[in-house]
Amino acid sequence: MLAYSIRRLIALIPVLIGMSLIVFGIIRAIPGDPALAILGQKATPEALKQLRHALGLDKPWYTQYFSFITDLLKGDFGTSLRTHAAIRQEIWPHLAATIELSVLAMLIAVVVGVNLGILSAWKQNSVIDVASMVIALVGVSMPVFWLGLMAQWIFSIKLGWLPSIGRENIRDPVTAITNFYIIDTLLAGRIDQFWEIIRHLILPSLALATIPMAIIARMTRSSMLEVLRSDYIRTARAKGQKMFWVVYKHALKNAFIPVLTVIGLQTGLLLGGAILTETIFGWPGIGSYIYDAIQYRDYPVIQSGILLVAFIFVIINLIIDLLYAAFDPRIKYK
Amino acid sequence: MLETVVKPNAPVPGPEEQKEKVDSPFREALRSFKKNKLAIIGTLIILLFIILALLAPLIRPEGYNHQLLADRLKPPSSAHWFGTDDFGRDILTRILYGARISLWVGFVSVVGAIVAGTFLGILAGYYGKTVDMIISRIFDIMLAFPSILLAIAIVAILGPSLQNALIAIATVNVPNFGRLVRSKVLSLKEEEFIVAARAIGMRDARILFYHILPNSLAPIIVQGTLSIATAILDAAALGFLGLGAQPPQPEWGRMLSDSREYITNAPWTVLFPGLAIGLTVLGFNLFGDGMRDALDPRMKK
Amino acid sequence: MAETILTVEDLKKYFPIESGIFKRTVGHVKAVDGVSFEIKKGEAFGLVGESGCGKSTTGRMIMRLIEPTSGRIVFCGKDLTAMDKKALRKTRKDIQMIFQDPFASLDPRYTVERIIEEPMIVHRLGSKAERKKRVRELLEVVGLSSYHAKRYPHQFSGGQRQRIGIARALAVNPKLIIADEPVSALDVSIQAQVINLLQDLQKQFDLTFLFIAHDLSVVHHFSDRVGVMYLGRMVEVAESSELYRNPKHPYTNALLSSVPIPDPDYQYDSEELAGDVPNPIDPPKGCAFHTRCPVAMDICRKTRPELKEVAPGHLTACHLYNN
Amino acid sequence: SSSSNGEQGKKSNSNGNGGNVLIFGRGADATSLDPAIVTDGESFAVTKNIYDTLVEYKGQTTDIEPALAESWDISPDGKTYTFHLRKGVKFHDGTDFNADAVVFNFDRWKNANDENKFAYYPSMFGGFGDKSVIADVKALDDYTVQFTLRTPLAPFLKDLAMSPFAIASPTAIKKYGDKYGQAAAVGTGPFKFKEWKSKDTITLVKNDDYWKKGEPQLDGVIFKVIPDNTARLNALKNGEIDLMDGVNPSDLKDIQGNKDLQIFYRPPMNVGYLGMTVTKKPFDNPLVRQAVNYAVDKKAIIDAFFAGAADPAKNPMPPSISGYNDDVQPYDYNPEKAKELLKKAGFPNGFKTELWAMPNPRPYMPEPSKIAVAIAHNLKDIGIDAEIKTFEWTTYLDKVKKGEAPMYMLGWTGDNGDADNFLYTLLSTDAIGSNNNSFYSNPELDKLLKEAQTLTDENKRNELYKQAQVIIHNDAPWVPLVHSKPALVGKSTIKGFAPHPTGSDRYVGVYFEK
Amino acid sequence: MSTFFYIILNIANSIDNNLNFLYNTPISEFKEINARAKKGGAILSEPILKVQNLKTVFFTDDGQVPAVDGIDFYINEGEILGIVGESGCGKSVTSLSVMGLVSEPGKIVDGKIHFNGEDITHAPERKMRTLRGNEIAMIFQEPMTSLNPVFTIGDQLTEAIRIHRKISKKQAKDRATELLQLAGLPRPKALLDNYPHQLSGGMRQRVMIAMAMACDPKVLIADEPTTALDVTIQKQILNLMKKLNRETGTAIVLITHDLGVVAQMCERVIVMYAGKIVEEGAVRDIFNHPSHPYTKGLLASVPDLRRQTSRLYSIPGNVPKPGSITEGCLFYPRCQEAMAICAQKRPGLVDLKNGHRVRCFLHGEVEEA
Ligand SMILES: Nc1ncnc2c1ncn2[C@@H]1O[C@H](COP(=O)(O)OP(=O)(O)OP(=O)(O)O)[C@@H](O)[C@H]1O
Ligand SMILES: Nc1ncnc2c1ncn2[C@@H]1O[C@H](COP(=O)(O)OP(=O)(O)OP(=O)(O)O)[C@@H](O)[C@H]1O
Ligand SMILES: [Mg+2]
Ligand SMILES: [Mg+2]
Repeated sequence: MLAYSIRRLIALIPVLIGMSLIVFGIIRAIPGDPALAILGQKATPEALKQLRHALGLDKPWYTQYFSFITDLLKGDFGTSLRTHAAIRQEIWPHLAATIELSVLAMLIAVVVGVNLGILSAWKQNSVIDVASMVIALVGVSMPVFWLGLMAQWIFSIKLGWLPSIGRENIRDPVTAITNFYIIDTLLAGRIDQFWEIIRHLILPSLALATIPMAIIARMTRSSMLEVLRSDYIRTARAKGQKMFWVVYKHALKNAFIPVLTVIGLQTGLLLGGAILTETIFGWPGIGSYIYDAIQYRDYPVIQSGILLVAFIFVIINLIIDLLYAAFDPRIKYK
Repeated sequence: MLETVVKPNAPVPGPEEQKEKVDSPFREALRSFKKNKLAIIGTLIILLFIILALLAPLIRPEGYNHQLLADRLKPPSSAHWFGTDDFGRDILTRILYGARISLWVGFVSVVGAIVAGTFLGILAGYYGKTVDMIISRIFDIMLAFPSILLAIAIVAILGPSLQNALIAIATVNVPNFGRLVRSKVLSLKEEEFIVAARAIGMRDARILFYHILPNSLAPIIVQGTLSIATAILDAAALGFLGLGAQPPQPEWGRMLSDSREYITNAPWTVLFPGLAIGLTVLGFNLFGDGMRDALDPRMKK
Repeated sequence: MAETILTVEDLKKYFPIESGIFKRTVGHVKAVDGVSFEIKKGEAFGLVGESGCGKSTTGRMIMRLIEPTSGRIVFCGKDLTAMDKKALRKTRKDIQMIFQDPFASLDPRYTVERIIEEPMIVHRLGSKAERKKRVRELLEVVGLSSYHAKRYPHQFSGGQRQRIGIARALAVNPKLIIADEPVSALDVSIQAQVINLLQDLQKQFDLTFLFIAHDLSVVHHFSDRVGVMYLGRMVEVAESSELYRNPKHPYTNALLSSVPIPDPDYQYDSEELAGDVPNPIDPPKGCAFHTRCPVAMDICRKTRPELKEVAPGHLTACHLYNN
Repeated sequence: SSSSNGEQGKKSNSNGNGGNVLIFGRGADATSLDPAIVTDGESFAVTKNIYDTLVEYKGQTTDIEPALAESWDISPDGKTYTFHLRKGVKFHDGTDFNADAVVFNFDRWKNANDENKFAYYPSMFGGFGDKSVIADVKALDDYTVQFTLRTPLAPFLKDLAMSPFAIASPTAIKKYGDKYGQAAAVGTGPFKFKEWKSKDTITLVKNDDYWKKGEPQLDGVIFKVIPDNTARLNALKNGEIDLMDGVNPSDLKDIQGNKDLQIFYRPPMNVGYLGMTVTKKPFDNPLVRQAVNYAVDKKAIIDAFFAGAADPAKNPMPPSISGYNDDVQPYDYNPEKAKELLKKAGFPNGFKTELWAMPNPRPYMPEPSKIAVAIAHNLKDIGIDAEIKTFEWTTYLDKVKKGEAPMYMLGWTGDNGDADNFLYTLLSTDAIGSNNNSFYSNPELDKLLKEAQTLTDENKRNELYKQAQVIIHNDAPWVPLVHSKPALVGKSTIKGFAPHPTGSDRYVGVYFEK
Repeated sequence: MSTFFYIILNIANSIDNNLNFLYNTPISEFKEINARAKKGGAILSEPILKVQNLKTVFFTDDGQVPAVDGIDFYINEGEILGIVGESGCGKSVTSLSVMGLVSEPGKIVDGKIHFNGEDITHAPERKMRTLRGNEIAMIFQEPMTSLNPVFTIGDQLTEAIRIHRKISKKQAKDRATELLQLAGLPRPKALLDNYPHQLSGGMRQRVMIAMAMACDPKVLIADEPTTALDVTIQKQILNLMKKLNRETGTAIVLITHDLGVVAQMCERVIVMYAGKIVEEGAVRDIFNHPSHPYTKGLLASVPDLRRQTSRLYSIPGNVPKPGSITEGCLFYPRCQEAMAICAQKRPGLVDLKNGHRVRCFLHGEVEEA
């Protein structure tokens, strides 16, 4: 399995190189001048020229690409054109923020979605089934940003139950250690702060969880229906097993395999696709970080950011593949 | 040329063979689709929006950009069922015209993605080897990018406009269809009726176009309708970020982002475009689900 | 007897087992491992054996739907293995196939008429009207009515579909028909109909059959000669009645005694074969059957027996008959 | 929201942070805390509180008052400035502020010859090294610095008050090298830099040793990034922040009725305009340009999209700047007249064109695309069919600067409160290619503007600028739209806060009412 | 010896059936009779499983499908009963009905199922659970898919045991090993940790049998247990089942479409056609004197290895879907001996002798009730 993982990782190299080329190409194709973005409206033509030179933007693209790649191989993401800060240091808190949010969202989506799907399949055509599938359908149909806005409006503006933006109480900032604030507050032994972090997480993670939850619920249901029709379920029932265990033990472990794929895909989508939610909830995540960088044509940041997200996505898929083996003994990775 | 067959065997009369309706698989699917209540609701929703979109100029001849700043942000009333926006424009009118945009974007981008995806998918699936390797890797790469970021990047390259948003959405969707078609081609290649076709002595091209493609159609259509739903959402998201349709075009996502500042003062400006998106998307989702149930034999008994 | 229409010589098919992302070949499934036989014109040659022993692979190799790893297939004097694609397509007119699964072997999107017509279109036979006429005739020949022509496969029962498959095979007037388990998926009462139909057609059109089945009684009934396969190899070939009366190979013997006889008074040979069919990836050395053979000898574990004539027209690959 | 306040108060006490920290919500993060190298307002908004400049703007004006320099002498030829520095001032790192520090800072900028780093220095002082107006900066003694200029520079003192010319600790700059501005920011200002969470918060804490006695009264300032205007206002309403900029004009009415909140208007030192590229047909015709001027209903636009927080513009510079010509008669909203002019110009049926709109809000124009829609609607009334086009901000700037847009919306925020910073910078022939995006060129105007640059007599300068404004009015390369008074909203307990026209505010004198 | 015993038992039961006495007897009386019988030491006992007029209907979108249309049968302790019939005639639905496992949209609409004297037709799920796998076990046609692919053999076996027996995991494991051994599987201990996919079809079917035998059921329903297997493996499995039947006395309902298997295994057989029993009786009677034209045709259409016939008999037409024929005898359209009445009326079961019953007007004009 380890050997398999290593081989998979090696096989990733061409994909990553391809990706880096595409990212690089796309970025250079985007019109707009980073120098202008940095210097802004008041820039003089000389200043722009000089800045371009200083940033190495006047070099041929392959030279730029080569130095980008060699730096990357050395584990160096380069420095932001705009802030001159090392991207490696700058990017982590954003990534951590998004990961924290996405993981929680995914957790909600999986727990709720899977159970909803199971219930629907188990009680097929019942009121529960119809209700949860309608919920799931509405869930995938509503624009996230709209849901986010509405949730914000209701729960934090109208009702004032939850904070509307950000990761933490600004007045009582968390001392970042890992940048996962849930962990950091616990490390610091600040239970009050921990709850504050949770309170901040609730709305955005719920908004973010809606779509994957709905998709997972639907996937679980259809996969579950198929499994519940299978011979081995009949066998399990013929043994005299309780329906609950038939469903949650025998059926679920089988039905979960296709759901796993969806979970992997959705997690990847969450990581990169959280931009809208991040904008609405003022979440300092990787999505808004990259989006910002696109606006400022901060090439190194865009390149590294997108590649990093894509890399994580690929890694998640690898993990999912390995998880298959855990769920399905027929799959053997050697 | 053909030698005439002589002695016919005694036909085997079956009891059910007298007067059974001759149903093509398509008709059968239609029949089972018609029985699906949710799917019918979905169809009705879509039809409603299509009709409204078509009739918009008749219903509201004054057009979607009829401004009356004096009438800004009026709540829903008998004159303006959905209220007015910050230009004093009737929101209902804009939603009606907006339906044209959303439906158009959804449909065209998906058709584009299907055409490109099918072409690449067939290349990859049927020719295999290196072609497959290259195409599949490209799909992998495209799928590894967060699609919204990819779409944003494409729009950034081409410039924000409805047409470019459409191209971006289509591009992002290509690998989905490509993969679907590829896997379908691969699995069909192993099907016995394809083997039978080869055994007859059929050429590859004929097998591809007469047998493999028609049999891949059902999942493509299903995926297609469902993709229209997501395409509409994507277009709205791009519009929301200001990367899609440009004002004063009444694109729903753009309407949302343009009025989100009024959410506290004039919630109707946000509520209705959001509902319009949700409802249309819901319609396509219901419709697509119905199609899946009707067309996908796995869901049948 | 009649001339030989098909000769198969030392046919082999090793499927590579690929593993990992780099698709390295880590081994081979020796699906067919040196099979030779010949079929005479007008004859029905039966091929039996347990699941996975390589019957279908053999059949498909003869149609070159699967490329043989090695060996020769001579059909009507022409070497099929050496043919290019174009010539091969032409020859396929003369060799047709009937498949096991009547549900999977018909394209669900086309009407029966179109399905039967298609081979004629492909081989550019007749005008449109002629083809339509012939489709109707063929339908009658296989015992369906011409009003069935406009229907779709899913509207037929298994037996009827199998008839459609047969009509399709007949459409181009083939010389040889490879029937890969044509009746295994059918109900008992329907099975008899199809077997009878095939027998009638054989007489009527002077067809030659390669009849593949795992049901010994069906093969026995249908075929003039029978070949018994075990793990990719031919272990015995003989005339049908000879094989039943006088089986030479212990495997054939076991096979025969395992077939349930619809007679409550029949006394079974209580001996049963031990164990399962070995894995074709890693077949036993020597005689592939020695692991289950009740009379295995030392030599069986070491040397692979050749297929030899032990009585007139009766070949077997067993060390028992070596001297 | 009062309950959540109390709650937060409790919690912050437990953190030892004090309830006396002001949290400022804004739309974007700073790029660096080294003011010399940045150009963006968000960075200056922070550095303004970390650093001091030699001289400072007084109150809400652009008049000058002493800061790190207690007093100064100007030679009669206007070429030598001698500054007497404040004694006993220390940088936040404990090192002394003295003449050497000033010289070090100026030398750093002057001799860098690297516009990548120091953008404002060359643009305000004409270039680096020998090209610079500043010939020499030297320390006469520990607390006296002398500047020698090559030519007189009328707005020199105003320039020195600009944020980029703040004095930073030489020790810290040497110590941190390239990382200065990210890892550290050491000035003499009222607040000390504590922590920066990128794209999130910048935390400043009180400088207990600040030279202005009794200041600052706040224990700290936190700059919090909340990109979305609505979200930011929500945060304010929820008590998560205390003060914010970037208010949607539409929210102002609501805020006015909210007892807990107060609105601060930033005095305008900007102009938002609709530019026409005069090299492009049909805008090469002054009649067309005038027609467009008559067509736009500024008042309606201000009412609808500024909630009144803007003044209609008739000149390219705001009235608060000396030299403003109030006698210029504005082009009133008059579609009939506009149509007439169009007819005269040979376009009785109007024409088709493009109207480019900025993609994101700018201080001088909070909702550019909506204003574009309104303007397009106005233009439609006189027969001009303008399609609205948008690009991303950098692309937009790039293309507009290249003269690709027939009509475009843009604006300008003054840097130092001088008329030159508007008229010359935006409309002189020299500025074509940089900020004269209309490619407007009038030799007569150029002559006036050039001359004004060298005059030290305020009245004479103003006279020239007034003439210039008339010329511009008649040639009408723009439709000057508005001078916006961007609104800031804060808790009503905030006292002593007066937003500055430059856009960077100091939290000196600011306190929370108990 | 045992065969003799069974024959006696059969005859005794047949007599009872003919008297049509037991069917109409309430359970309480039943028990009494039973008690009486025991007291008297007679071998006459009630059948362990008895199905009366069972009717299971599928309420599909295309209308009602009476998959099982009023069938009666019984099985005595230690007996092997064969049920033959072609695909779709309702064999599986019958067995599932007995297990209480008919899935949506199917429903038992009529009839009674007695197990061990108790009416379990509409017993609550809780009650059924205590029977399933414990008193009545079942194995299915497809050894490839009937085991849960993601759990080990050991898991699945011990689960089957521990559902009904309160024993430790360790004990359950020992019992599982024992069961595998009983099923004739090599290396039973190692096998426990294997997953189904690591076993061949024959081995899996043995595991299924072992699982079914886990709690010493009184009745084992085997639904086409060897259809998917090769003949040589089929022989192994059939022999195994016969052995278990002899050793443990478990009654077996053997469902199959293979007449050969019935002939080899069973004492009594039921022939089903389109949801109904068309003929029932001792195997010998039926094979030697088939009375229903369908049974006759069926027997004639199987090629017999022992003789080379030139042509097989074939029943024309197709097996109808249950419910598709609404009038007359279900077999009428294919029947070569059909009479006028056959087209109009539904035949009922006619008793011949020795419990041999047939649903055909040729043997008496008994109409269906
Ligand atoms: N495409 C393939 N790739 C790898 N192995 C294959 C392939 N096709 C067949 N095999 C293997 O070759 C062997 C022979 O297969 P084949 O289908 O010829 O058997 P068969 O005798 O027809 O069996 P059955 O009675 O089940 O149809 C089997 O072990 C099978 O797993
Ligand atoms: N879930 C269901 N919905 C509708 N009809 C069903 C369902 N299950 C079974 N049937 C119908 O019930 C009839 C009897 O089915 P059953 O499975 O009992 O047949 P069988 O005799 O076991 O056949 P086979 O030999 O193919 O297993 C069939 O005609 C089938 O169409
Ligand atoms: Mg086969
Ligand atoms: Mg069955």
